[in-house]
Amino acid sequence: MFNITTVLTPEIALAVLSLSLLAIGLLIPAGARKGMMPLTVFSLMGVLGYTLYDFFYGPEAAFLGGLYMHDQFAVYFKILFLAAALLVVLSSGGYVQKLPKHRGEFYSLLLMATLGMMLMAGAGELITMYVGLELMTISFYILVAYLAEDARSSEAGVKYLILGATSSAILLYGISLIYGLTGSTELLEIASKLSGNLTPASLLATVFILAGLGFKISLVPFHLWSPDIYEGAPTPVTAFLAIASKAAAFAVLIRVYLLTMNSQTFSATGQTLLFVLAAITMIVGNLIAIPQTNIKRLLAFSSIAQAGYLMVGIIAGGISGIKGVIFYAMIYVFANMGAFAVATLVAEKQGSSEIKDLAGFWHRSPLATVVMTASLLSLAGIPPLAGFVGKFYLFSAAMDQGNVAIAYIGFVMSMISVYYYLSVVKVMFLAEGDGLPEVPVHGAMKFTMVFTMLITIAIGLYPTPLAKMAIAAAQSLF
Amino acid sequence: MTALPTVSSMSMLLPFTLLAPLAAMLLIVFLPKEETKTIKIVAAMGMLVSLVLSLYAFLNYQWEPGGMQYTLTIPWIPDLGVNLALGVDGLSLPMLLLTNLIGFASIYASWNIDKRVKEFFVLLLILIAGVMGTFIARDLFIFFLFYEIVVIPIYIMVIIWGSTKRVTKEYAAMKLTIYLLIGSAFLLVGMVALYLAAGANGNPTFMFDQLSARQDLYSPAFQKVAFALMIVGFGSLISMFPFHSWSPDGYAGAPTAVSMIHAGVLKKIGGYGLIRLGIYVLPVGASFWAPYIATLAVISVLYAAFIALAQKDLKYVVGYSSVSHMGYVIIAVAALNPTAATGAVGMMFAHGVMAALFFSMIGFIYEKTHTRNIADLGGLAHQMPRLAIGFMIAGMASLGLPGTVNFITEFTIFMGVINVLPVHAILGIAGIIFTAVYILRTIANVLFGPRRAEWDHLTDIRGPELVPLVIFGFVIFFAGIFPNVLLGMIDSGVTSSGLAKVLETVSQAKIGGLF
Amino acid sequence: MFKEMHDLFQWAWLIPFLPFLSFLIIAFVTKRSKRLSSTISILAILSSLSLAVAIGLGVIQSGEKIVEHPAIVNVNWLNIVGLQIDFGTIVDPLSAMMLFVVTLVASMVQIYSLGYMHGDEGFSRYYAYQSLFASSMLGMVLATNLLQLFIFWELVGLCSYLLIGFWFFKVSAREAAKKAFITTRVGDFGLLLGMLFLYVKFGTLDFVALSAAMNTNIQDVAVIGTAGYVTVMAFLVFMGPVGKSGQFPLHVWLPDAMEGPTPVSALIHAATMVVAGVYLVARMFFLFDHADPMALQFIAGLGAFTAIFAASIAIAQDDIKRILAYSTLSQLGYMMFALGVGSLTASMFHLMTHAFFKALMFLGAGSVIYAMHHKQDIWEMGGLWKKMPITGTTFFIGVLAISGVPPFAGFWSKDEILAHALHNGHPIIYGVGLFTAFLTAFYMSRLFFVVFMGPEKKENHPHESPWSMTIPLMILAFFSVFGGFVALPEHNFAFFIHYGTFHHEPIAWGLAGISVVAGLLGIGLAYATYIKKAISAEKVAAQYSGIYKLLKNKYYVDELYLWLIHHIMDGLAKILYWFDIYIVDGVVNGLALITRGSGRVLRRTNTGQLQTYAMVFFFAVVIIFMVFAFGEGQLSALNPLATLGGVK
Amino acid sequence: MIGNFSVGLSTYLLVGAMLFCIGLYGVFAKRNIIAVLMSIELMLNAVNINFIAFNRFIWNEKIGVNYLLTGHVAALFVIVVAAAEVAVGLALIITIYRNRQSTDVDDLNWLKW
Amino acid sequence: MGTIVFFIFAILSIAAAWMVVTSKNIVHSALYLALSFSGVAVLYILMNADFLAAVQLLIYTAAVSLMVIFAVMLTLRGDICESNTENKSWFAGALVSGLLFVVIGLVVFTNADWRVLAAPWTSGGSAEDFSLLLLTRYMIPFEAAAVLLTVALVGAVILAKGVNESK
Repeated sequence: MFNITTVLTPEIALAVLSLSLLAIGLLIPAGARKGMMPLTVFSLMGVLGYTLYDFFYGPEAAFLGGLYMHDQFAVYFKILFLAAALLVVLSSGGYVQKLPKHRGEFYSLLLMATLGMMLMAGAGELITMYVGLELMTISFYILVAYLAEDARSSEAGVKYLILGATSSAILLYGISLIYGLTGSTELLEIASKLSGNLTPASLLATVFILAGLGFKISLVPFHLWSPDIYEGAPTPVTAFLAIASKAAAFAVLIRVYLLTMNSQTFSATGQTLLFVLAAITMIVGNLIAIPQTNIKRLLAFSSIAQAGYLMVGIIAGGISGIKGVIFYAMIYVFANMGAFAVATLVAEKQGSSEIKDLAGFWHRSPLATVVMTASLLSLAGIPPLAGFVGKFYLFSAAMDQGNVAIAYIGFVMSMISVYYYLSVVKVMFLAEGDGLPEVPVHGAMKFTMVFTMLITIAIGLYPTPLAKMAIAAAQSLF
Repeated sequence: MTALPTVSSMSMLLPFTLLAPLAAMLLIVFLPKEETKTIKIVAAMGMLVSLVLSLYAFLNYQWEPGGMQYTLTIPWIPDLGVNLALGVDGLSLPMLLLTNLIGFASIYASWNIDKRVKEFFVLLLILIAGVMGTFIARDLFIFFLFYEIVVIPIYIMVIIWGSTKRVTKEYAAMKLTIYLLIGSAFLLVGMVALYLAAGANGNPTFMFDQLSARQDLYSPAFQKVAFALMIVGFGSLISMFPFHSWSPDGYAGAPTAVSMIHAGVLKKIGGYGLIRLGIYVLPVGASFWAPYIATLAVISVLYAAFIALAQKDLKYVVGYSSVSHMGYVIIAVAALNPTAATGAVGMMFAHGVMAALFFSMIGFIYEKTHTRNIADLGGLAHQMPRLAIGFMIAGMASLGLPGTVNFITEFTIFMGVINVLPVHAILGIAGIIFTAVYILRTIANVLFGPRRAEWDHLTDIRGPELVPLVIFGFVIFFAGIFPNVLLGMIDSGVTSSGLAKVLETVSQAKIGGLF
Repeated sequence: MFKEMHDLFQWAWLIPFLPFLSFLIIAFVTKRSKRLSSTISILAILSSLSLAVAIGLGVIQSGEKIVEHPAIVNVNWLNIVGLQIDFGTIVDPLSAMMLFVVTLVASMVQIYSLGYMHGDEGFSRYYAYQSLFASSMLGMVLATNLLQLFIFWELVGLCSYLLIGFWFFKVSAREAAKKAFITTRVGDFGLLLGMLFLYVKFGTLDFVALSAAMNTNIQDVAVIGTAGYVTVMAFLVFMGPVGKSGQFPLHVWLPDAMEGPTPVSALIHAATMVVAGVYLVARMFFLFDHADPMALQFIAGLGAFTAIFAASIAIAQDDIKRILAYSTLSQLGYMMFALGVGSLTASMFHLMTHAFFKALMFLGAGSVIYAMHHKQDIWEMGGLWKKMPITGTTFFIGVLAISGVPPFAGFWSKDEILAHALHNGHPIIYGVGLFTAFLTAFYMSRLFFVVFMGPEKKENHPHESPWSMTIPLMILAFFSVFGGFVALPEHNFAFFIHYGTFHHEPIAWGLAGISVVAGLLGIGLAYATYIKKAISAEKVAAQYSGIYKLLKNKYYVDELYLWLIHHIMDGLAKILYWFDIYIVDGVVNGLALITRGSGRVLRRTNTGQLQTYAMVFFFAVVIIFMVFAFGEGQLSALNPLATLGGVK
Repeated sequence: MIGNFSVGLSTYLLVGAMLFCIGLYGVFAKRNIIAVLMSIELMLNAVNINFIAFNRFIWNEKIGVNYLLTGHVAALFVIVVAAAEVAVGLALIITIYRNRQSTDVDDLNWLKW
Repeated sequence: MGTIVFFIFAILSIAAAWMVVTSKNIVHSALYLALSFSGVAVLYILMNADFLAAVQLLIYTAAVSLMVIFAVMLTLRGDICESNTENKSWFAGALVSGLLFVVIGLVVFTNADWRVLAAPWTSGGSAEDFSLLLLTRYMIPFEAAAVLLTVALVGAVILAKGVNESK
């Protein structure tokens, strides 16, 4: 038997940390609040270290009667969220410093969102999952609208709130139907009860849940919110939203899909449908990204497309497919984080996120340019960067299941995506940035950039350790 | 693999060859960017090391046992079955040498670069190393990895140091990049399919020889589809009609060094891949598609030769000419016999040297006159006799003049092809007439004719600028006069790698020919 | 004795190698020093000449043995699966004769050039080219197999190209060089094909082996297919000589080639390179012999046609070098039809004599041009005999030789050709040949009379050329006078150079008389017209203005080709380029445009209206549900899409 | 207790569905953001009806106190979350009103395309 | 009796909901919302969920509605009678939501698979059981909900306070 607190240590630590940050914000006068960011960073590092230890050596268990899972899958995702949070915090130091107010609360809310994600990843039951999801989402509502004086930020917040609430309403409706059909909200039990025939009600429930989660992972046609919100939100928040929130939704989707949808007899049709959705997601995301002029919006569409790639792995299913998904989700963190770190830097120094404001970036900030290029190319799946291996896992898993068409679409679309990624690269390298300021990179930001790039390259060159982790995580699900 | 102990003791030769330019690159990264001279010298030193090592590999290669030598195998991604497997045989060694020759010369062809020197050489060295990697890889995954590595540096180099003529350099760069990447997307599908099919026995692998040994796992239908994907991928790389349209624009937009490397070696990855992967691993698919490829190849030859006639820009002439010449390589591949395969690899080598020389000379012309428009040039032999010699050598090699390596390789190709695909061969050989027409026209209009006063201020190429001319001129004639050094090596590769055996089995039904 | 001779013949490779060495030395070392360069080059070619003479004497001494068993040295050159090629030297009477002719003429020309090219900017370059040419030509002569021959064949083509375009600043020279290369390329295309087919069928390109293989396998359909195959190969191989030796319709380049320096014209475009085609046919004679008789008939017909065709053009030309060029064409036609009628001996004999007297006349013409400060129109000259006695005399010897006046060299060879034509049953060809002989005599005398006789032109201040130029003239004149005597039975030219079984034929003096008469008639007519003015050339020209114009414009062949090139080839090129840019590339750009365009259209779905988003969201939910609920069958029908491509 | 009546599960569900769709209509059609927020509350309420109705009418093999009240628990959490959402939502509306002087959904169109 | 009560309150809450979305006056809408919530609370009672009914009344009817009204007051401009109009695409919205209703309705009616009890349970489900459940089985979401509320609290303060007042 294990001690519940050891298993829940990361969650508890995060909750404590975020609440203490709030308290510090209240207790210490505004002028003296210097150490909030380092405190956050080091605490997160500690938690991350513990979680890593937990991944390899921790017990594997479902406790509270299967309501909360502590398997390697969950821990893997916790690592992912913590890493993402850590990187966002590191890269947002300067940005937050420029906020007029409520700087400490920013980190606090970020950590609360992370906590929500962890709950989502660990949830073995729909209510817990829902609460975790809402914890994350509500934190994000606030974070998205954090620039209270910026109308765009507020607009993004309102849009996100209304659409997010609507989508969680339909998710809840689906959960309620599932509950009605099975009498339970526990995934394992749902799976055993739903394994029979497809009924209209179970179908409706499935579609509703799919829509609710599809919203979070911005699956086309549930994606429409994401570009607007990504554009309007403060850049670090956009980063976190694009990386972690999506990954969390995927964690849930994998569990739900594996345990409910996949066990039904409608899997053939369902697979075809997911297949079509994934294909549309890849196509639409990549195509709309092409004419974008705002870097955040571009990355939004790019991340829509990435969701499509990830869906491919879910469709493929099996250990190899899931391994592909979670492997890709992890490298996606670093690739996207690199890009967003640069976007944050630009937003911080130039107050803009238009692509044209990256002009002459090569002269103004060579490091950031290199990082941006590497990150974008990793997103595009160009070797030797990590994205290539990730895509290889995903699509080879799909092809192994006979889904060759999706592989064609995926590979071709990812090459098309190079077009708009390179457009950004072109502006940075080619355009003359006359009159634009120098953009030096220092401290935590520099660390973030170098670190993400190194990880991106390292995983691309030697993916084995991460692949092993991903396999272990995937196996823990089956 | 029957690597002899004496040979495998040199397994670090290839990694060093590969790493030398990368080491130079790293060194350059840490040099201040004002030190342009030092940067150039470091780059040249790095390539020199690499060149010497590959020359050593070439000369020290044991023809007798043949097969892969200097092998090195390190398990790399165990769950995918990827090995960091390096090695060269008679097919890849000439290409490796070619890469280093062109790489080394391209440094000197870029000697006069004065804009963002540091970045230029960093990217150039990455590019060269990437190309080198594709040729020494024994593992499909590694092969593909290296191939895709080079795409992006090229893009950046074209947009920064390229030139805008008929089309803008941005357009040219993007077209080149996206075209090749989309081609490689199909290739990737084929590669994954192949990998999965070969891994059906539960032992996944990417090694070329093992993929080839698992013939029984590929159904004929599978082979056909997979080979079709290879054609799209490698065909667009080698600029086979109708996938060629990136190539003239791309070369025209690119800076000299990139044109040299791209036309000289990068393009050859397509042909090399078709042989190494297409024919070797998927012989049944290859024999199914061979007639179609051959037809497309012949169209490439004649079509591009004709279009080259209508060109006004020097680089376009050479661009289309390389499309045309690559047609011969593809015909040879489609002929599916050892002679033609030898000729194909030889032709790739020969064309590489020739194209690199051509592009370097055009680069100097452009650098000095700031125009590549044939009508604006003329009589350059007056002011720049040495450049004119280089240009002439390239032109003569291009039209397959005996004594140059291009002739004998073309001849080998024709020899291999004519028995199997006589009609294609005849049409292809007719291409040499048109090649002569456009090459001689170009030479006449650029080099000869009355002296033009506006070029009187030009200085002839000298010093470092002469390196490409010397190297390529020497190689062109040396290998042309002693072709066995090159073709014998390739021949040993064709026979010892098992390719000849594969070809024998697939082409048995085809012997008979026209008469 | 033979053993020693063989040792001598082993050194034959030095003959081409020495000039090649000189080429390398000049190109890389002594380029800057004109005197040194020319000295090296001349030394090299003289050494080659002496070696050639030695080998020639050796061949004569060896006698029958060398005729039956040529001295061959081979080294492996290329050895791969499906292609084994050797490089080597073959010494037999044929090659020995060619070696002598080539080295002699080349030496004369190089010495001559000392004077003629004096002061030229590219003097060293000129000698480098000359050396390279000599080396290539000699290499070709010594080739033991067809591929080796082809390689040197192309190299002499290259040298021809370089030397025609030697004064590359002249647009006309540059164009002529290009034309020469491309035109011969057309012929090479056939030769290359023929070579490939030969190798495919016989597995070798070695002359000896090939000949043996043909002799043994010619009846064996299983090995070489039908007899027509050999004929096809014969025709293909013959395409090469058509281009190289300026046979109709690929003759157009040769007159233009006169843009090169005159010594070059003498060496390359009169004496040596252009006869390479003839030499090739002679070497490959067994092929033509085994082919359908039609092949040889064709060669004979084409040769005869070219002979009379070119001769007729020569009548109406005004440029001294062009007249000589057409004369060369005509004589090449002679040699060709000699082969066609089956007389290898006569053809080779004529090749040799022609080399002497045509080189002589070209060099003489060069001397004239040198004296006239690069004027070439014969009507601007006149009465040069007095000012340039040596040139005039030697030139006159040349005229007599080419006109077939005994005992000059041309008489013997021309007579032998005509005799063989009639003897071997080609009366029409004989008639054409005879008429051509008449025309030849006429236009050559016309040239001579107009240039050297008649009144002097005041504006000219000619003077005799320097010794370096006149001595070669005299040497060549010597050979033009006495070169024909080798045909006399006691010298036994025919014994050494023949095809098939040798049987001695006496000289047919009757026929010889007829051709001498034809020649004299021609000279007489020219004398009457241009010296005595008994016949007004202008009046004749006016009367037959159509024909005159046709002749003057060389039957408009050039115009036809130009039209073809400019309208058909370039037109096609432009059309294809258009196609490439707008169709092939258009598809690519179109796809890119569609991609970008659809991106631009699709982005409008993001209206910014959150209620629209919500509506889309729920509508999609409903649709997905509907598809699931009602479209299950249809959706499953989509499943093949999932396995599109059938890879798995 | 009121107990003992004949209104079935479907009826409750229908009420829930109606409320849900009315709320949805409100989300689609109202211009005032506050009204939209209210409509969302209606939707969440509808879901709660579902949960409670199911809790009331269905059974589970594992009868026991742990499993009896799942629906109620869910409903409670939904209420909590909804309240939190409303709080944040209204604060957001105030922010946007401060920035734009408007609460009209149609005006929220700066971010598009 | 129960049936009648059910129908009265069901219709009441639905009608009130309808008025929420159709009323042109935002204040009216807010009041109707409270009414609708109350009606639903009664339905809860009908379904033996007394505790939840109380919660519903407290949180929704009281707190939420009150907050909404506050917000309305804070943001109201112009004519109050035109404060809550429909947008241009309301008809499409009606169609989509109608469609969804049809779908859900059809599913609800056609589905025979609800695990309906033979006889409704009457015991258990007290507030006591409920609280026990929350603190044991649903401990994690319960704690998370606490954090959630904190977040909402902090967030509402941060957002509503804005920047300007802080100076």
